[in-house]
Amino acid sequence: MSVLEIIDLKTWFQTQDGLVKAVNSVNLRIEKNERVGLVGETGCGKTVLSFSIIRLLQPTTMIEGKILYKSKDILKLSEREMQKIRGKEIAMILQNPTTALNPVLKVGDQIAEAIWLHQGLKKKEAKEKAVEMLEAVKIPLAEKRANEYPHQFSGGMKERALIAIGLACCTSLIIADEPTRGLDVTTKAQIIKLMKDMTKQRSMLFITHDLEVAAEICDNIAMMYAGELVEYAKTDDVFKNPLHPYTQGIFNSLPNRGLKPIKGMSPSLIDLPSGCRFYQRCDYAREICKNRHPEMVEMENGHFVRCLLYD
Amino acid sequence: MRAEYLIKRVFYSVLVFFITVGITFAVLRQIPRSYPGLDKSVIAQYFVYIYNVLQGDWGYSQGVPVLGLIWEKLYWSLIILVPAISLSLLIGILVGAHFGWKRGSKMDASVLNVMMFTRAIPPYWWAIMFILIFSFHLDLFPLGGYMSISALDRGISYSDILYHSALPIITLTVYSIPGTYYLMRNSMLLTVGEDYILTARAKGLSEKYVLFKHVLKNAMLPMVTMIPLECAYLIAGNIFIEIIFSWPGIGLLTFDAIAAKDFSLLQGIVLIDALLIIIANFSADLFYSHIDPRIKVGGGNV
Amino acid sequence: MIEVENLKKYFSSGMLRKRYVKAVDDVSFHIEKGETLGLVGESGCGKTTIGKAILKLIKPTSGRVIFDGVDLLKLKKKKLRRLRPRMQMIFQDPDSSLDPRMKIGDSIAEPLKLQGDINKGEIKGKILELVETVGLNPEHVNRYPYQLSGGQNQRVVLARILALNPDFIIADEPTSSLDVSVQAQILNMMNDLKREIHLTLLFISHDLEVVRCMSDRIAVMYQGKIVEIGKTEDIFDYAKHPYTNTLISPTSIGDRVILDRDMKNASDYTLGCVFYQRCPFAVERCSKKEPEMIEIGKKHYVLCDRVT
Amino acid sequence: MYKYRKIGLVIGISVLAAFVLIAIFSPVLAPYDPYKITGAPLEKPNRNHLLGTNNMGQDIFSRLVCGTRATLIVGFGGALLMVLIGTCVGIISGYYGGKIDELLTRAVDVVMALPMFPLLIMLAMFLKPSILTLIFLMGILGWTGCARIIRSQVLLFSESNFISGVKAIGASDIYIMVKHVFPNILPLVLVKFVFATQDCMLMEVGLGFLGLGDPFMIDWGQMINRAYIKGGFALGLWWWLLPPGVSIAFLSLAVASVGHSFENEINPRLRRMIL
Repeated sequence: MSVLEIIDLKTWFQTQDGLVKAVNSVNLRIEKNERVGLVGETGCGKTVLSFSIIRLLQPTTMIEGKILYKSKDILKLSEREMQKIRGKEIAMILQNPTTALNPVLKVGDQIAEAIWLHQGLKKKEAKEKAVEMLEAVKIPLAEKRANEYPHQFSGGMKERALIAIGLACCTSLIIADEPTRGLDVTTKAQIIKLMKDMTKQRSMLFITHDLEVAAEICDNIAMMYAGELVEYAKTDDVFKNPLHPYTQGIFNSLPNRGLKPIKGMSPSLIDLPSGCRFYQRCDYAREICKNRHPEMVEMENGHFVRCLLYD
Repeated sequence: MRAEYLIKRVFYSVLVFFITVGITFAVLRQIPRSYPGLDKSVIAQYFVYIYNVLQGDWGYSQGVPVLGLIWEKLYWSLIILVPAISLSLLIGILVGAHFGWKRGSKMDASVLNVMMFTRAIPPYWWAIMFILIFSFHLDLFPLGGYMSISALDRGISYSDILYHSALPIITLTVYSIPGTYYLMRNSMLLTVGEDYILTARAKGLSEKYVLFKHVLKNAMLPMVTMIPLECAYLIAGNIFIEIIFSWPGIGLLTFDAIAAKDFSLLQGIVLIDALLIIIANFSADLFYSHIDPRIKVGGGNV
Repeated sequence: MIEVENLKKYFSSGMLRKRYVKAVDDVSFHIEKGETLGLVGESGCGKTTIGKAILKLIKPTSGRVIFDGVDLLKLKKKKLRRLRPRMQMIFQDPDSSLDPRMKIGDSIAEPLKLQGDINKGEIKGKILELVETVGLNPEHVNRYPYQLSGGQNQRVVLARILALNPDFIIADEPTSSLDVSVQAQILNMMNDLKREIHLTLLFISHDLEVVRCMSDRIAVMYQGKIVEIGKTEDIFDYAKHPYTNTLISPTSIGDRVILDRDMKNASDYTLGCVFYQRCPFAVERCSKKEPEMIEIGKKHYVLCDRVT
Repeated sequence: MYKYRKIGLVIGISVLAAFVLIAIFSPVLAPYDPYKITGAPLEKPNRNHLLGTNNMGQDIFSRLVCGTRATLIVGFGGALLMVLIGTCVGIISGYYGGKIDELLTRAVDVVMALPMFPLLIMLAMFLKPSILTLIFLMGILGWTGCARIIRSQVLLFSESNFISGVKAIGASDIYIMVKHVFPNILPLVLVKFVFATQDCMLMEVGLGFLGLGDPFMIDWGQMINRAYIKGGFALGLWWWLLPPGVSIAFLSLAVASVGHSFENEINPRLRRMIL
């Protein structure tokens, strides 16, 4: 049984500039103990997708489709039922550790809170568990650190504390939203290692803009572009044989792989082109790509791509 | 860290006091025969003046020591001020917090307008209107003063004073609620948008818990910096309200001092108001240094 | 072209008990004309401070910055202002590098207007020329920065800088907030420009791979000090300082050593090597004596006592 | 809610404009000399005296119209001076930072904690009340709030790169402050100005009420005071008491609604998709 199954999800919301079609007909399945990397550039809708799953969007947002968590459609749950799922069943690790921790509460208490709430422990036991969590994310002197405030932590340690909050309740699904963004090279390497170790027996949706980071941690990779998935495959397949021109372009523009850029820029989610969304930037674009919107097709076993080249 | 912060604040308070004293001194010097020691140099005079002020010798108003006069009136003013400050803080913060949390609702918009209206009307006008409505037409409260004529026979009773003070307190409260409300609401709007609130929600905490444990404490922090302005605002408002209600406090005393052009009395009033603001500020600082861990425990990475 | 000698910048904080942070601590290097020096380090190591201190956008505590034979730090304000157009800086966040209330065209024209007698027609022509050089459309001229993407804004910044024909440019993480596909566009453009107009460049970044693409020589910085400096190939192939090695292969270092750093402030070090806390090869003497810069190859220097 | 604010802005500006016109043309609009006794004392509103007469037989409508001037001049003048000082201090403090900023911030903290209104009373009395004195005193005592907010705003982008960028192309500090910093905070300055106007108007009428208005001008505060002291409302003489009070309330409300619409304009609530 898959832990999470997203079926034909659409998330749109209204802004002053117009209707933002952030997520368009996304289908994605995460099996038990599987780690999926969702990779895309700024403004491709990956963060909106993650917040759709945990349902922390403005009430005015339009969400269509199904999000089945253990076969239960969580889009149909009431807010109260959803609160029982958040943190207990599905946990989220937010980006930007400097602002994601409450400055006036002790770090230990911020971890203990979730444990106390979901596991029915006494406050003191929850706090002890929180200290264990801090130890688990390799924060030295955890007992002392648990009684400190976020401003006393360095950036890397705040990120660790955030991970501890996310993992505190042995959730079945973790959504991590760019946990390595803005970290230093060495700290980043440690956080990646930590995430990898801590999520060995868990399911995770790992969101990042960095293909190499995703490769370190994830079993499968989903590439997202302009609000839709364009390629989905095992990590190795994506690296050895990227099919979509966008994925290829991303690889080629890495500094250590030739620094060959993709021309132009991503389309705005307000004004999406009618044909292939990558049409204007694609080196292989043909006339047909301009008007026909490609569907996701399975090329090899478990390697999906959305491109008319493979039609 | 906390000690350092508080020492700094005490230093400010002392500075504020000396500057106020400096201004009153500069004014008093120009008024002939208002205080002794004119034969000495200006600086010497200033120090004599400060010495006198610290000693409690605040000059004389028509033969009566100013400090004694003010001390007596202060008591009456505090009967109005203390409940009004507490009530307006309480109501302003509660209402502001509530609508900051439920922002964008119809009720929020109407309350915002009511507050704008309330703040736009001058305090004496509120006082006159309240007397007109509640005392004159509805006959619920006395027209003014601090006790009934019957008290001359039966002696002063607390309930009588309470009865007389109710309307002035209500007026001052109504007048000063919008200030706290605005600030609290704005502060809530900013706090609610913070990432850590999202973290809290993602933990599955209930909305109520998020509000009480995560939002409110943070939203309260910026309130502290506004205390001096609110205080000055209340003291100004109180002058008018005491005049309209003939309440025998500092405000009414101010009015009399203006009418009599009594500068030494005005000087005393300015000094006592400065002290009131300093005390209020310092209590706010104490509170602040207690709730903000960045000051409480200090340290951290640079 | 540019020579930096013993540059120091300390920040102090606290009123009663002064605390100092040595953001830049006794740094020396030089850049030849037409050369690109890459400056690599983690956030908070002082690399941005160096950039700003060289241009005197912040006042250094001490040291000398010699540009074309003139010591910048001794210059009077007026003379400095006349010299400034020759040295320019590109910043990390392109969206905040432009005045949000100024149209793109006006932003590009501003340096021209400030720098001399040039009439309106000439300015217009020059703007269009510059806009084309950096690969923007003429129609962008009448837009505001918020209407453009990060990558486009960084192009505008570049156009504005090129308007001055500078001799020396400091690029402070110019692409770290951009997506990889756009990053490649900007970096390529900068490389082209370097060739075409013989720019001298100080390229600051946390990303070793990016620096590798851009630089002739690389300086590695750690907590306010340059710990290794050498030719790009030498740094990648024969890195000697343990810190450089952790940057090149960050996964090679264990958990314990790095965590220790988190608990120490830069200001806590008084004696000894800055890297002592994290160094896997540290011995006792490293904590007692400050290491000296030693030459270990052609133009290759290392700040470590244990390298032989 | 957005549309709603727009209506507020239109109404506010119209009312304000009406008051300004009344103030400018008050000699023409007032049917009588406001100082002359033109009727019997305490006449009820009638054909000759639109709002009746006061206890001395002066025409209340004429006095009301002529009193508009003092309030508007002090309101705008005081606000202008407050915002001028506040903006200069705020920009200099936020732009230069460092020691200058520390010094100015402390000065702001100290001035803010002074008992403003009592000092205003004492100094106004001491310097002999007049329109100019009032404007001057309000300006030098009331600029702190403005300075503080503008400083924090300037601080936000004086660290931002574009200021460094302009410095690097050789622009002088004054050029940057005038050409780049000021235009960016102008909307905020405007909002502050509108609210300062409201405060100054209320203060002017308040001081008038306390007998500290310009003795050579008619002011609403003094009218309220007189009507109140002479038992205006105890005797049910509503036409004497009501007009000046209602006028200042109206004016202050109009200014406030303009201010709130401006504020809304510059601070559109961030439309975030995530809660």
